[in-house]
Amino acid sequence: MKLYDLIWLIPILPLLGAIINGLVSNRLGLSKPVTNTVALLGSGLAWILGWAAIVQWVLELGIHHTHVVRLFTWINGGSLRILDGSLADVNIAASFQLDSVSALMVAFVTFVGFLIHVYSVGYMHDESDRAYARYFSYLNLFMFSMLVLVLGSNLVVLFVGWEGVGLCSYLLIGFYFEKDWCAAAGMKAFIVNRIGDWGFLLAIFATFMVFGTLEFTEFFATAAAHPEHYATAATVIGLLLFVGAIGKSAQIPLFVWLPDAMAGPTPVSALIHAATMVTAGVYMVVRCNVIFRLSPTAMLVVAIVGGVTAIVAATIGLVQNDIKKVLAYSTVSQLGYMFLGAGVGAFVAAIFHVLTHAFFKACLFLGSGSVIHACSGEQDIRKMGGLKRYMPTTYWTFLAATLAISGIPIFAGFFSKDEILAKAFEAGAGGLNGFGSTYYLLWFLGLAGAVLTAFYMFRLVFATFHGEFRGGEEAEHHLHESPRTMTMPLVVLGVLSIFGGLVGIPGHLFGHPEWNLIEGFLEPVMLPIGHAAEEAAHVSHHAVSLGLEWGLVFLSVAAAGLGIWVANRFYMGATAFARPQRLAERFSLVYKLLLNKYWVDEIYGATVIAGTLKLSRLLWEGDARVVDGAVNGTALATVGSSFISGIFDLRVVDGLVNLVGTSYDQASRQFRRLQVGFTQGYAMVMVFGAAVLLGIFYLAKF
Amino acid sequence: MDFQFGWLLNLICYLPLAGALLIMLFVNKENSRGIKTTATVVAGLDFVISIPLWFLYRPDGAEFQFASQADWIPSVGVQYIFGIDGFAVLLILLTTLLGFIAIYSSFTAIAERQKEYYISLLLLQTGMLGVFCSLDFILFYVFWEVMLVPMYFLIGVWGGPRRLYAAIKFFLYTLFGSVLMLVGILALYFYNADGLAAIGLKGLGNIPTFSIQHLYTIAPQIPPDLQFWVFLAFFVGFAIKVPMFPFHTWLPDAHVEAPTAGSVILAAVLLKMGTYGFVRFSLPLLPDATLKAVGWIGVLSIIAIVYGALVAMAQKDMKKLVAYSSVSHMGFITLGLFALNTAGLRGGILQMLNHGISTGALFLLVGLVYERRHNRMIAEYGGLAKVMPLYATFFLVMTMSSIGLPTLNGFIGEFTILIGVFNHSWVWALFAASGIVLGAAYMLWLYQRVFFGELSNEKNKDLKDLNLREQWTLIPLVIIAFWIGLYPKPFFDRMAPTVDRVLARVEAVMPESETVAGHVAALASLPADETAGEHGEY
Amino acid sequence: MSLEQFIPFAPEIFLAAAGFVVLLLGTSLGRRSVRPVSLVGVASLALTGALVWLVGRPVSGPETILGDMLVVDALAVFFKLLILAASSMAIFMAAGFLERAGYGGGEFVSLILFATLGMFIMASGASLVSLYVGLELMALSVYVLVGFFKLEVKSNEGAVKYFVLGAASSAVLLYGISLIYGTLGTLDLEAIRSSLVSLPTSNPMLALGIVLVGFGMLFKVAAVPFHVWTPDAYEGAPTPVTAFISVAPKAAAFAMFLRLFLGAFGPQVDFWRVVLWVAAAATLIYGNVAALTQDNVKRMLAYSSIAHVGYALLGLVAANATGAWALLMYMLVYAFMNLGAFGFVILLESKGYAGELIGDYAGLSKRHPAAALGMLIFMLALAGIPPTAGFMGKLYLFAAAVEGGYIVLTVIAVVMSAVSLYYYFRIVVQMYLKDGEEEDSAPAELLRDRWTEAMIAVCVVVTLVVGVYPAPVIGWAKSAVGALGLM
Amino acid sequence: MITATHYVALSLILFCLGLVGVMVRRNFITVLMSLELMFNAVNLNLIAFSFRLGDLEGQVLAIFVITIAAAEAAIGLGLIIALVRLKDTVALDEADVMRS
Repeated sequence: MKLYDLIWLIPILPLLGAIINGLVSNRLGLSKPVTNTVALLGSGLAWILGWAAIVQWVLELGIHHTHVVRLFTWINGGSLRILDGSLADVNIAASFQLDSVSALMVAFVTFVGFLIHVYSVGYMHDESDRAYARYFSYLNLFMFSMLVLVLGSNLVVLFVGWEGVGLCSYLLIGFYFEKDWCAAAGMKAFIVNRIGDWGFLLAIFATFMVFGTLEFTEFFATAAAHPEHYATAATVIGLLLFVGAIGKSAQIPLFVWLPDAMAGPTPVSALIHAATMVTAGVYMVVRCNVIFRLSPTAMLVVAIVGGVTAIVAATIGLVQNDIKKVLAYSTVSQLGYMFLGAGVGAFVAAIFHVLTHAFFKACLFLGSGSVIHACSGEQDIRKMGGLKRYMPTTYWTFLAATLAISGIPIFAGFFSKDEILAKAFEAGAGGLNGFGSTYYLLWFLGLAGAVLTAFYMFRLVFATFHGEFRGGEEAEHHLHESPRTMTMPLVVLGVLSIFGGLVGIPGHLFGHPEWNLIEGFLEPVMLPIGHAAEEAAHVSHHAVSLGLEWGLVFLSVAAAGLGIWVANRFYMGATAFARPQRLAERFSLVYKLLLNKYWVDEIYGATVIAGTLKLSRLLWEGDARVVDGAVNGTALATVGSSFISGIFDLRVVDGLVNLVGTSYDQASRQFRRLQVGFTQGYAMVMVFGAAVLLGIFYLAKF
Repeated sequence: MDFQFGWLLNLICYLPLAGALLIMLFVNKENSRGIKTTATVVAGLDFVISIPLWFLYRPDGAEFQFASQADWIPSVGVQYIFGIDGFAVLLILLTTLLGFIAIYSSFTAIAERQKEYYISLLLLQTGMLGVFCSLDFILFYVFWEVMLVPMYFLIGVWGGPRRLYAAIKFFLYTLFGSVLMLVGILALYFYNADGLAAIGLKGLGNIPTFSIQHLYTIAPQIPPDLQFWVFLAFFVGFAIKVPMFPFHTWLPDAHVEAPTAGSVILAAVLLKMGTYGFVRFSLPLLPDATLKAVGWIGVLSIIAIVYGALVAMAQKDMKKLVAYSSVSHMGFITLGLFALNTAGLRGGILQMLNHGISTGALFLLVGLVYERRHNRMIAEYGGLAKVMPLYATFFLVMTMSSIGLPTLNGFIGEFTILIGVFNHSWVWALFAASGIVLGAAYMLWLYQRVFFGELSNEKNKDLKDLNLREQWTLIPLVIIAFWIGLYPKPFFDRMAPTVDRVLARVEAVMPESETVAGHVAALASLPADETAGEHGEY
Repeated sequence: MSLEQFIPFAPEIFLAAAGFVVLLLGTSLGRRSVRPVSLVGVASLALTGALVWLVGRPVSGPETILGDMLVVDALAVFFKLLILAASSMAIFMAAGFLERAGYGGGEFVSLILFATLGMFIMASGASLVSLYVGLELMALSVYVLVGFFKLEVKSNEGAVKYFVLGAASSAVLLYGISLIYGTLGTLDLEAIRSSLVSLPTSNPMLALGIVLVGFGMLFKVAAVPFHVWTPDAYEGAPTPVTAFISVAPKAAAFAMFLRLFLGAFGPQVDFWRVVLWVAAAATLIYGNVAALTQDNVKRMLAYSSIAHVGYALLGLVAANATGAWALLMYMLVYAFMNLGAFGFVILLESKGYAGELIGDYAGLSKRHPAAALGMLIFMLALAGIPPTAGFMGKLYLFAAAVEGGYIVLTVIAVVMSAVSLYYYFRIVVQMYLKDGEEEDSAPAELLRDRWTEAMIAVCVVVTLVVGVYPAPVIGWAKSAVGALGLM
Repeated sequence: MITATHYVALSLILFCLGLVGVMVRRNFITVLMSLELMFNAVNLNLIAFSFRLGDLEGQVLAIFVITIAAAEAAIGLGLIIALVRLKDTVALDEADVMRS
């Protein structure tokens, strides 16, 4: 019995947990211990099985072997004639595949997921039994969907997970559904994601139309074999896929849902809206790197969107006061970095950053959760401060994670982010696909973003943990370190945010490329493509000299340092908060702009949402008026007016129907008038009619 | 035709009629328990005996199975021909199941004139089953119209305040369509025989018959202009039933006024008859006209998808909202059917079942809360998830299935339709897919307004959650929703032969330029010749 | 001149005798005569039927008697039996009604018998002379029947109008006959047919003759624009009479129509068809549309009967075999469903003239479910909804029109039949959807009258049976039209 | 020399006179007379034709018409009496109870 043949079991285990908790515990309201045992078993077993399977796969098959487990034919939609004129069967299989990238994802998703389950046990303990069960069944369901997403061996199975995680995030954001804004946030998340899915679906269809298959291994091979031939198709598919990624990974212009998503319980924010789900977009782009690499345009678009999002989100993060909001925007910004990486061809770096980001961002969120827990629900950093004294564990882990995200050497974030920036610079220097200058600009944006990141993160740390507590007397009494179930995951993640980056040491700087484990591990994912291959090689190894690369390293470190220094000047010591205050007053406009997130939400509300609703009301009123008009027998008038008002809708059609009705009525009355009741009147009618008939007859005949 | 088990089909079709007569003659109208039990038992039995069809049908067998044939009006070649293919098997199972659920669900909903009520429901079921079984045009037409009468009474007698208007509107609307269809049928009939004298249309001189199978064989010989007119006649009939975009205005009224069970049947089965007609008659009998009409019908369907969704969004009445959502969903179905490729047709047919299940269930759910509060206004509700968690769960599942969430039935249908449509014309797919976004928007908004938020309204504070009977009306639907979502293959396998035959009949007259490949060459600006050239390499 | 040549004429002779007997019987019995006299009348009609059957069966192919005045063929047999059925049902339905109104039965029944005799002659006339005589015999009897309630203003008024217009129209008919006689020099249908085969159609006098005869017939069947007498005559006449005249004379008139236009004038079909086309279209549209807003059920049924004439005319316009037998079948079907519907009007017509207004049917389904169901079946049948005979009847008329290629006319017809549903269902709405508590409705009580109920039952059965299994009727009708020698 | 054509022309005139009479005269009795005029116009026609054709059928029909016309007149008068009884008038305008 080979474990790597059981990979389908990895998602199933948490699913079972979800079903049990959802149907049994929730209905019967079983006690919390029972519930969380089930949930932890679900995710824990998945973790163990996942890692075991991966190890066995690596040892027995090797990372170069993509292991596909085909369960059964799921959708057999018959055969279609695809672009090249041949017939292709729409046979979507329910099948999973284990290769390096999915292995990596499974490894950390199960692990982080389990940790967060553990954390939740403590964090949710004062919910009612039923709510508790509901929470854990959702959480397990999420694990299931996420694992399906990363394990799926074709676009459709991936899409199943893709939508599944969307559903779970909807349910978990709206977990406190009595609160209107929570429910609203959930809905927002789902619908915005749907816009992305629209693109994703079309991408799937286009893929099938071009390649006649949706299995990754198959169409990647085909595409890689004929790069020139599929260039245009790749652009279309790539861009459509990226639309999906934009939605799921909260990039401009669809990033608005993520900050609101913080309405959910904090562990959820950590798991779904930081560590795993939101990175699904990145995973998908990396997974489909072949397609993207075939299309310079797609690459460029990805890079630009990523770079711009990175900087924009960072700027918003500067001035937010809600601890979770800050983290949310930093997540958006970090995701931007990942896409930037993907866009410059550093797919490995992108995944690497996904990994490290999962560690430190989860740690940060859980830390913030622990803080909020301590401050009895308070989320405004202006009402915190000095928590270091009360909750040391939280503080140290939070600090570690912060250093990691700011890109301080040795810490996890440093390696991944630095690699992305380096690759971006190389892309500029090497004039990747002839867009050199653009890539330079993007690199610079990334660098600037690094400064900002370091700044707002340390602003957070200083404001929260240093200085004096600003939350008032009685709040101060409640301050306490969180229970072990919460701190333990914090510690684990803190440690990981320190050392997790070591899997990706930029070995070539020391002349030892093999040191970069992750590069080597993910190398099979990057199928060699005819021309693109040597071009990429050329870029990475000749465009930039070793010295210059070292320079870049120091530059980014310096950037981080600068950010920290400024934060220190602003938010530490006696004059804390004074300077930023003054700045805010001097550049009040800029300040407002950032504070209100560039009014993006407002703009959308005024244009897209309002527009849709208005249109729908307009159409509906049309429909309604017609129907009422029919009731009152005023269809004629309705039809007339409908032409004038020029709103196209059923008035015309239904109106005509009713017009016929009314006109019958009218005609009928006319006829009645004809029946005057005088015999002679009748006689005349007859004679007249007879004359008409005769006339017709003679016209017809003579 | 395969005549094995022909008796079974007849039994299934006429059992409800027998039940209706039984109640009419032998059950006292005061004896409400007797009436209910009789009706429920009969409907349940009907479902049970229809299950064997699922197993006995052999996809590799004859086109029509469980057949039975007899002379009805020999002097004019009207025959009594029953027989079904996989497609009809699915619809019949859907009908018997929902017929049962409809009856089972109205125990408490219907208080007065129960006798007539259950009689009407049973008669309606016989009518619907007959439509799916008939293979003779006249027989088909008879059932097609018979079914209108009980539906008229269901709406008109047990309906809401504006029931008179809604009922007669439903009846007249559909009748107008079907009488025109009748003219089309007659034209075909005489073309097959001696032709139409005065307009100088020579017939084929075959033995006069209304047998659909025979008419299939002459389809390619029907001259295009005749095809055009007949197609038009059929189209009006079917499009009104579906209902397609310009003809949909009877639907919201009928749905809103009808009692719950009525709406369920209406949405789940009656609407399917339009699409059934397209697949069974328009496509295979009038291939040439079909090919010419594809463009228009596609556009109408897309309008229906978007328009229906937008109007649904503006509704304040839950039932109206669901009704308009049907318009949108049926748009998907017609679009799929007229993509004229395997995936499109298969998806369209599967979506017929899905819509039946999801929308049927949604109407049931709305009915359940209406029964408690006698109010369907969305504004009246909010926070129901707190008092009726179970209800909320069922509603959530069905919402998800209706907005096409993977692992639920809706997704399979929409996906298969859209992949087919995309293959036919990527522009269509582009617009049609937007229906998925809008669908999510209005359904989730509804869900949020009804179930989330404060439990503000006093009247809702002590609503009872679903009782066991109510749960059991929904559980079968939920199970099937998941079944289709997770393992639709059996369904596809059963409909496959039908789809292939229909397509074969259409493509028989399809010039090469018209085939799918021609349509899609536009995609990704990939010149067809280049692909042809490259094709050799791999 | 031997006696046995009168044998085929036996039914008519017997009927005439029966008429006189009933008349005497009635006068001797006076007021209490209704039921016995009715029984005698129906019995004699039954006997006549038997005779018709006996003399009609052995006939192989048409056999002419009395110097080619009459012909006994399958067509005649069909219509005679149909007319007999209608007459007997009318008598049965009338009995209770007359009793309530306090009239004796003698005159009434004998008048119906004489009318029947006239219709017999119409059905089997082989010469314009006999046809005309039969027509007048029928017409004169019916004038009196319409005005039978001497003391009812409405009844009298209806009779007056019907009489004046009817007489004028038969004068027109006669004038046409005279012109035909002038051009062709014969009144014998066979001779006319054979001479028309050769004759060029461009003779204006002949044309005028044919058209004027057509007008006369259109008046008798009450087609637009010669329908104007119908609503008043139907409303004014005692309801059983209305039931009778809306069925039997129509059938007879169509029999004559067939003999004249498909038989005698058959060879010149393209020559007169346009007139009937226009008349048919006008009748369909006018009849149905005018019926929409009638609140008096008898009037509504009057207009509906006009509309049904429109459908029947489709068969003549098509002028093919299908059209002919479809017309026969339709006449049969129409007889039963219309008599059935009138049966309920009779039963509801209790206190004064209640039961004539649509509101009187409010909530009938609650008080008398069975009656409501019966009425529903007739309304469905009249609207042509399956599985009732009405559908089958219409179906083949439409079929005939399509076969003839008159698509436009067919479309008009089918659309109008959809419209017709609306006014028939106004009654259904009252019966089922209103519960009689609304203020706008004054529900009338349904009287019990065994005979009428029995007749209604018969009508229900026929309507349903023919609707579900029309094959025998169609077979019969087909064989009947063989006599016309159509293609 | 008077030919059949003259008779036909005359009968046509008479017939039209009768028709117009029926249409315009309000007095029932006059209308009755107009009807008789129409019938007799027809008779004139028939006899003229049968004279020209040298065929008796026309005259036979004419005899029938005369008899029937008599019967018609009888019924007409009967109706008139009834009308007079009910409304004591012979004017057709009075018959106007029923107007839809």
